[in-house]
Amino acid sequence: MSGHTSALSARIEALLFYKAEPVSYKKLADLLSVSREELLDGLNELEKALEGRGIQLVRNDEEAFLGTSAAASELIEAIQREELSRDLGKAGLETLAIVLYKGPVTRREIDYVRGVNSAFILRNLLVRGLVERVEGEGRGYSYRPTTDLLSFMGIGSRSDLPEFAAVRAEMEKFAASDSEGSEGKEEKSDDAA
Amino acid sequence: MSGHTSALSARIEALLFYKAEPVSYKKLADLLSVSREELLDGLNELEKALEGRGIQLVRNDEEAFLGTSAAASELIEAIQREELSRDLGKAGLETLAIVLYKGPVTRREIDYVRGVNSAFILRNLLVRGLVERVEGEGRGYSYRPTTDLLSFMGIGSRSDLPEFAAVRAEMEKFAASDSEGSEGKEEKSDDAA
Amino acid sequence: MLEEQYKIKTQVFEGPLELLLDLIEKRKLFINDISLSQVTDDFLSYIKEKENFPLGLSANFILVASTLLLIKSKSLLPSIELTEEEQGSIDDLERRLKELERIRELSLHVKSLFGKRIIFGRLQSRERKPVFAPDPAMTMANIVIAAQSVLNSLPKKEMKPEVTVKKIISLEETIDKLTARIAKSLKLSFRDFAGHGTDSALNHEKKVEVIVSFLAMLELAKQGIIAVSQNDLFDDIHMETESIGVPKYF
Repeated sequence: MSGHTSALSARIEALLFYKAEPVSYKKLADLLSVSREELLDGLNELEKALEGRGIQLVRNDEEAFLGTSAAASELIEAIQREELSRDLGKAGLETLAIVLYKGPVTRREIDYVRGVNSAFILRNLLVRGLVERVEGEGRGYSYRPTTDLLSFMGIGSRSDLPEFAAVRAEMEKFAASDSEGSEGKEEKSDDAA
Repeated sequence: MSGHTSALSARIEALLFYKAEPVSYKKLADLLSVSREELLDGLNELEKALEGRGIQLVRNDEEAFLGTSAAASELIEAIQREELSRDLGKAGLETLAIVLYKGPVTRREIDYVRGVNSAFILRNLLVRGLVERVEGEGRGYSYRPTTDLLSFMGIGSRSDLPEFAAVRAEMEKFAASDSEGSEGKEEKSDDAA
Repeated sequence: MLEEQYKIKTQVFEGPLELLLDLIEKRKLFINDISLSQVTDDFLSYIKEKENFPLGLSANFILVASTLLLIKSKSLLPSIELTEEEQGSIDDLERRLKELERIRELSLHVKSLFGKRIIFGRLQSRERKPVFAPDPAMTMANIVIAAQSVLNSLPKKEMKPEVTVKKIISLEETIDKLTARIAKSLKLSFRDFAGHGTDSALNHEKKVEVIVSFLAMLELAKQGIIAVSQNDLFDDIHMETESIGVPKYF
């Protein structure tokens, strides 16, 4: 079952799922190399296939979008509350500390300094408005603390952080030892919008 | 059809869709107010419901994740901007094979099989998010494959690995015939991870 | 702590098992004592060429080398009785090689799947605006603790193997020493040469010396410089010159 032989509705589903935002019919038809008519048929088919499922197709005259089903709305609200109130935990605090002391810092650098992958922790910190993404120098994004975070912690300037220079220097020294290419999944990664 | 009357599999689907990251079975069961057994049934049901669709379920021993179907990989790869590193090297491949087929497995066991200290290669795989550490039974950590690793290999679970069942059977036979333990004769692996 | 040196090994070295398996596979042999004795020489010459192993690894090589020499000497001198422990280490080596061989086969499956048909997660939705949601645990004190914990778990320079390595005399050196002493005395007890008595339990460095000496001895034996004979089952191995300079093969 290659990408080309699977049903059009399944391919539309994969695309909309991945993009996680409304996509115009024109763009969909281009990406899937089908005509507008074929696309609309495919969308109808997908709509039917999704009946009774946890996700649904939302569309207007020009765009399509995949969202959670109306039936699940209570559940989703509960998840949102949980996400925002959950304890950051040791991993969350460590990641936050790296962003505070070393930011702006790339995900790759955070991963390397922590010795584990930080993709999902960073996602949570972003959703909670604790860190924000800025365009980095090269490809990819860097992360830095939000002003909300700084004022919550009563930090006027980052040099207010205890031993700021020393800790930052040590993190930088280590991050610099990352030999190019020895690591995997790069920045500009799955959380690139 | 309210959130409470819709099928459990649909509610799991909505939740995983919304979270867009691996969610532990424990958290899923909590959020959905079901037992672990009910949850596992629901996951199996969801897996079946998704057959032939554009999205698919990926699971390891403790987490579930929703991603685009492997059949749609070409389509998505063409539009994604992430730099994917496919380079693993021989040591990386062997270590992943051990973790995939034998995991959860301690670093000692990995060192023993490979006959060489695996601290460096393991750290690299951790940073890439391909393996993760879990608290082992005794002291020390065990390593297991992440859902990211399974996703990267285009499989929904370890049991989809070629020869998986045969290898597990071999291992059990081997363990039974070797009850006095090869552990004792191990190489020294005292270097810090 | 700030002065700590960080050093991560950036190169991945093959271990002794990997090397052995390479050698066996290169000759398309099955793993058993016959194939192991056939590749022993290759293994030893590899060790001799590679002087600069990363610290700690050489000990592993020497240990495997000593097991190989047991196998090899048994094949040279079938009369040698192996102790239970020696036989155990031979069996153990064979078993580990077979397991590694299996893992290598399996790693080909990993290779053939990895990155070929990727299952992608959703991109992070732009539809969702961040909501500032602090955690009360975000205090200055906790952030400092977290930063310290990050710094403390950075991999440190590995220190200890240096001690091990100092104790491992290079193969050449031992061969030289051995040759010189053989020239002086015709009959020489291997046990004397290794420099330990009959009584005491061997400590690690002695053990390594014994292994290295044994290794050198067999190297010489192989070259036909000396003949190896064992008078008695539990006695020393005696070495004597046959006729120096004239190669003699077993």
